[in-house]
Amino acid sequence: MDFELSNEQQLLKDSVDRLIADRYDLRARGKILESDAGWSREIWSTLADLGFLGLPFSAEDGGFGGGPVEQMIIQEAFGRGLLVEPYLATVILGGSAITLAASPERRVEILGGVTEGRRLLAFAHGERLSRYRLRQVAATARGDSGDWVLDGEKTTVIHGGEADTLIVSARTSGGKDDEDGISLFVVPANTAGVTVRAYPTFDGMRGADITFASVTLTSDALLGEADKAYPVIEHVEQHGIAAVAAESVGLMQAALDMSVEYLKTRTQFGRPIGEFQVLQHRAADMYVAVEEARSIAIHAAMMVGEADPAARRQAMATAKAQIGVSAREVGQSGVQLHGGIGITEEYAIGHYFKRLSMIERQFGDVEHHMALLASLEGPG
Amino acid sequence: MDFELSNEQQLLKDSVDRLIADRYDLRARGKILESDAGWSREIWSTLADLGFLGLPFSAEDGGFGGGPVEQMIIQEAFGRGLLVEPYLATVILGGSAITLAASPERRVEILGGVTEGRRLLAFAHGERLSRYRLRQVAATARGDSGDWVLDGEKTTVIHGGEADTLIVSARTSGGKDDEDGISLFVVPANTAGVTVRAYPTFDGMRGADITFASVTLTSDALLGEADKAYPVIEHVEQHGIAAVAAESVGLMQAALDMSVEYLKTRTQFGRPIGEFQVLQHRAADMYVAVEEARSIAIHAAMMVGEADPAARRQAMATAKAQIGVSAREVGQSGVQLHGGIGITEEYAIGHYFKRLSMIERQFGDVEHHMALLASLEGPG
Amino acid sequence: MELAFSAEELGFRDEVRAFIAKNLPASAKANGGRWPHWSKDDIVTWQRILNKKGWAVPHWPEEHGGTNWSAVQRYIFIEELLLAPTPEPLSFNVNMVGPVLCAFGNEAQKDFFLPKLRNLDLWFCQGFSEPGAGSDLASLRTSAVRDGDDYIVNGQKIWTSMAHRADWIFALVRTDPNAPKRQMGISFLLIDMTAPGVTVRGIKTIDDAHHVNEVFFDNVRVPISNRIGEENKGWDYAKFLLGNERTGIARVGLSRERLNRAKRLAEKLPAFNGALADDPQFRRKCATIEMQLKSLEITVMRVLDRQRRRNDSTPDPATSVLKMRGAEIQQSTAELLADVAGPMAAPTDAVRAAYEGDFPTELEETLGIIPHYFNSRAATIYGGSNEIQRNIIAKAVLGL
Amino acid sequence: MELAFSAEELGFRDEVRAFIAKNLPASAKANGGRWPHWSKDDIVTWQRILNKKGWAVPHWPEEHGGTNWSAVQRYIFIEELLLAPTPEPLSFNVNMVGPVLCAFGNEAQKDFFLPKLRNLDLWFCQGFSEPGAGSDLASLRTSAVRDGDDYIVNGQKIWTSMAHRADWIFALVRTDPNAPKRQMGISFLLIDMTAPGVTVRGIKTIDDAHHVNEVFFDNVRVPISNRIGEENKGWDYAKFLLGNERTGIARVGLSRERLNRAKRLAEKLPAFNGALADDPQFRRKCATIEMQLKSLEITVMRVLDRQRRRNDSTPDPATSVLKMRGAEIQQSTAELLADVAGPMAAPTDAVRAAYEGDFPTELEETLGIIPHYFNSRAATIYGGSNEIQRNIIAKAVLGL
Repeated sequence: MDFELSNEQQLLKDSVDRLIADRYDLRARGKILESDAGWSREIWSTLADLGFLGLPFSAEDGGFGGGPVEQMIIQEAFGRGLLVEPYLATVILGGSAITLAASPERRVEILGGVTEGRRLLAFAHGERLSRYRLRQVAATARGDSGDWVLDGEKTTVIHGGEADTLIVSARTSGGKDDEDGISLFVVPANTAGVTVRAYPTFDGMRGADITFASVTLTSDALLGEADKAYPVIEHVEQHGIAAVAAESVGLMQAALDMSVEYLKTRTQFGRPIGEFQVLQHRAADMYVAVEEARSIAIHAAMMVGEADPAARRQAMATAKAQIGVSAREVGQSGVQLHGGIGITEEYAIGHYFKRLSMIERQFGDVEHHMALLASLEGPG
Repeated sequence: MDFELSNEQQLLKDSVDRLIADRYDLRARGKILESDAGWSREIWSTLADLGFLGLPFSAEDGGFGGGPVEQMIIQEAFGRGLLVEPYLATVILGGSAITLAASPERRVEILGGVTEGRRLLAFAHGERLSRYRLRQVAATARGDSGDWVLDGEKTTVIHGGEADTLIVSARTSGGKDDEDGISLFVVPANTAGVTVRAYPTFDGMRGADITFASVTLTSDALLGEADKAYPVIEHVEQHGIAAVAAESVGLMQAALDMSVEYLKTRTQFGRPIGEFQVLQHRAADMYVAVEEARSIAIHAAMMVGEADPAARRQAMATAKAQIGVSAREVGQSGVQLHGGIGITEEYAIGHYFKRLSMIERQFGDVEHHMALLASLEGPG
Repeated sequence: MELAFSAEELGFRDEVRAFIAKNLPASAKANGGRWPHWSKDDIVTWQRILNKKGWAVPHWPEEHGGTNWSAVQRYIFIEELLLAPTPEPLSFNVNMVGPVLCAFGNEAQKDFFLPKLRNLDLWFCQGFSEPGAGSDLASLRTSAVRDGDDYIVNGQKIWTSMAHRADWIFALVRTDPNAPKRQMGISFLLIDMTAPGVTVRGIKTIDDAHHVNEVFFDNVRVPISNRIGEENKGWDYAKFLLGNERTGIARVGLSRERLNRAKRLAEKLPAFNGALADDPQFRRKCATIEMQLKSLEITVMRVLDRQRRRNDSTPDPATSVLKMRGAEIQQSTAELLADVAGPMAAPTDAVRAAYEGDFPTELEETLGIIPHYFNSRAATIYGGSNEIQRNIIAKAVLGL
Repeated sequence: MELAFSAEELGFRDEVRAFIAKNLPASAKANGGRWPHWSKDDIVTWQRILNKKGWAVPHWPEEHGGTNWSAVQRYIFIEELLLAPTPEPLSFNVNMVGPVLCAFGNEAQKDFFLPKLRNLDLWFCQGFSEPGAGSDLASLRTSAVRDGDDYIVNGQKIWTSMAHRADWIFALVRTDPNAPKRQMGISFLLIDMTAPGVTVRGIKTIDDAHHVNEVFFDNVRVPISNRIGEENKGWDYAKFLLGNERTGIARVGLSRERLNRAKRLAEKLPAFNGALADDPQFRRKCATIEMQLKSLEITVMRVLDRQRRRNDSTPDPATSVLKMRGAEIQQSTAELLADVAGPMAAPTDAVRAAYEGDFPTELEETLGIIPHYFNSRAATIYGGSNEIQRNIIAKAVLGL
């Protein structure tokens, strides 16, 4: 065990930190949000140029073979900058689905495109009534003489409106709550019968509701084995957990820093409010929450590649639960310490609070993961 | 609705407050605890003289017909004084069991004796493996040509070693976890086959483990209807809840008062520690917890006589849960505000903390009552 | 001591409930089911219905339209409104400036304003907070300088809720900058929002909505006749205002209404296993909130009862408990709702446009939930933050 | 960055575990299952076993018996001891006065004391707190006045854990009452508890036990040669002591051991429905504590790793997080156990007498639980209360 960054890792960190510091302050981000697209192709090209879009993919898939620590470094910086580009959707979720389930040719084709910034992916799995239950899939795909016919609806698909390539889960057998019988399909967004309704979400990101009405797909649309996609879906979500865990650490550290700064400068009753002991202690509790989140994000990075699904499941559930607890503590306290301005759009803290609140609700919330952990036999 | 005390209630309050103030300070109590019996017959006589021992019983049963408000007034003062005499066991638990289930003749006989201070009762229901589950009764009573033969063990019976008359639950039919099939018996403590092992408990009260080995009882030992004692047992425990709720209010108010006093007098870093804002806020949170407890103790008093068992069950579970939450908050904070001396026997706060901690574990803890509430259909 | 609601009180509750059921307009009823709840029109219409019934200002003196209800009746009334839910009588009018006018206004002021306040013919807003004076209200700097029969007002207010809907503002202004204490030298003025020099700038909040504003005064002429009470005594009137009529401050009915909504929604959604409504942890959270609300409700009644017997117009510091716990429980219920909605809470209102008029009604249920959660964070900040409430308890109640 | 335990580290853990399994005496093993855990004999015997193995003082310099283990190894070692559980190496000797002697003692002091500290031939206790100086340690008043080759010590210490078992005490005393700052003018003395004028008075605590004491010094003669380091520099050595070796401060293994105990006990007991071990709320509480412990454990390693690279003997303020969260989680596990035991936790130890030698072994399981819970409240008070730890974080880490 060794927590020191290697020279290469330090270089990567410097590079992404510089990008955020130079080109992604709250003003620049505000302009990006106001643009028609709501995100920046220019930034996206830069991410490609810096090698960030191909970071987690192996060299034979066209990527750069970065490991979990490298990924953590990047995501933390993205959190600090409140980056709104579709990195999570494309590189983490879409990318890991392809990495985990696609044939070598498919991997090269799709991930190569992602790495170069040409392709945008989205992972269309959640449905209106599924909430966090991964196995609850009502969309169907029916085999039809070698082809597949896809029907159903996916909701709040992260950056679903931006993607050219959708990875869609559908039930090919079994009941709507079975783990078995779910399959994944690669669906070009412009396929006939696909309707995408895209909209902004409260964290500055974007979502989409996507309907599939008798969408006909050829047999090679199937990603991996038919009926056996559940473990892939679970693992994709776990990659999502590791990514948002690291992102959260960046968000929380920034929220803490700006709250402490505010305590030092804002005066009330004739002195900086940071002299009030209850506010000092609240800031201290925020610090503790950030440290706990940082530790568990490291754990998540360490365990997201774990081969044993049971050990991985426990670790990722632990991580997401802790991140949720910390996110709520840090987000709410940050707003409270700022007082009235904390809930305005003009101040940064509210934006961090909003993104943290959204992350709480992505890939399962505290209660979901606590229920999962409570259902497991503890490590005793 | 009217929260003002009537003149009679105010007189009662003055009388019990005076008793505690004059004769039950921590020193006097310490002496009582050091005595062989661990409680005071002299105080008990005074309680009889003042009419407190017959307070809740009706005039035809030999009592004084006091209502729930009167009971609350008494119990709150007992809490403030940390009274260790067997009032809860005899008057509240034993008394309500007799009131609820005994024939008129039995009531006059037993409750008259209680009122005059001649008789001490105990309610022997809990067993080693029953924890808070009221229906879990393993002790058995077998009908034997008109008599009953009682076998089994009851544990941590409150003041079980002091009582001359035990009210004992036993299974007369059904499995060990059935509500049906439980009966109550009135058992003189000196009956052959009854072994009482009495000991002090951490709150200055006393408990006993009592074994029954082929104890033969005549048919008139049966209290109420055979097999149908469960609703009586539940109601007796609810009377216990109302009583300890009011007692807790007295305990908590005293704990708050002495903590605030300590904050005003103890100096560290050159000033009274009550000037530190975090300690002020912690005291404020204690105050809120006491107020919530006081409110819910009123609710418990209001509802303990409610005829509808479902409404009563919900109210008493709500009350005991809130009392538990407040007790923990107030007890723990009181100790923390006192620092090191808070955990010594020499200071009062520790004794209040201990009694509050025991009350948390009597008649069901927070989790038990929360589980009960969560199992009910909410009031919507 | 009599602990249960009396038969008369229960009868009164039924009467209020029946009145609401019969008279609440359909539009207000429908808007009560989404966030942000009501249009200006909903609020005005409902207050006029209540005024016609004689229920617009129950706690005012009878000669000005009050009902002479007991504290318990007033509590029952406001909680039934929150629970239904209906729009609330506009607090600025009925709980804030109205009672101040009743107590300290002159006859001309009373005659002119009180009927209009009751009937919501004039919508008031509150000009207390300033950029440098949040929790530290007494450090306010907006100035009013005499010029003939007028004051000339200059300065800025902030966090002015609903200023963009308001016709008038009641404001604290500094009339004597040289007063020996900061609480002295403040006056209480009523200012017409249409007067030249008044500018309102909306502040967008993180719930993507427009509730609060900055209000700028640039040489605004305010007739001296619009000052309430004496010059330089405004702090006393403000204290009276802040301590007055805390019947609804705990907002028990509002929290109950949200809790019920969360339970209804949970019936349709899954948890880790089974329906969310059957999830042990969800049920336990609901039971915890119900327990807290029961304790709070009885505490409210105890405080009201004590106020009745106290016969003292200074604020009871025990009301700080009601504000503080009420706000915390409101936040819990907003969190609970947001937790229930889960990922469905993410879309902004712009999602409607994406559906091009074909927006499914089921999606309405979760649409306002997360902004509502965001906005709920203000509950422990405005009107005296929870830190301030704890300071008050520590000092005024515990003597620390 | 390398995030997983290495194969060597895992191998080391197995080695420690195997050593404990093989060498922990039967009596210590049995006493580990009840409270209060160990007799003096258990503690001494086990420390001598460790000393023979060369593991009594892993973090000391190698020339004085240290092992030169990495921070991770030291962490693994202490956590395995706590988890087993075994008696811990006596902290006063090995974590407190020992390292101070290694760093600041003269050769004669080192030669005399260090071997005896390692082997627990001498049992030390700590004389820092005084009645008027709890959290405010620097206001201590016990005086030491020179008289020839001796100091004459007068004053009183309090909260002196295990003074009634101790042979020696290390104490802070005031040697210069006129120093310009309270932290100056303090010296660090080693005092023989058998010296004339030393009196120990036990303080009974609410767990009905005797852990802590008052220690009185009445004209006690202490040779100047028993002073560590320079006169009037004692505060520096005390700071070094308090900041030194925080490897075990979070006590993760201890909390894990309690959690495991609670789970085992829960299997035998009922909840509202079914076995307590299957109760959703109980399981969730366990899962929450496990989550907190996992976060804390990694935080410990990060702090240790940073200390390694920091190469600085001043305390890392981040260790305040470990102390504070460690104490909170210890209290949670003590609460959990007490909650599991329920009414069975009520009897005092006198219950044994009531059974007249016939005490059922099953009752042993719950007997010490509630005093242990009471005692756990001290975890957020001693060694720098949680309020002090938060002050440190706010000031030293956040710069407030």
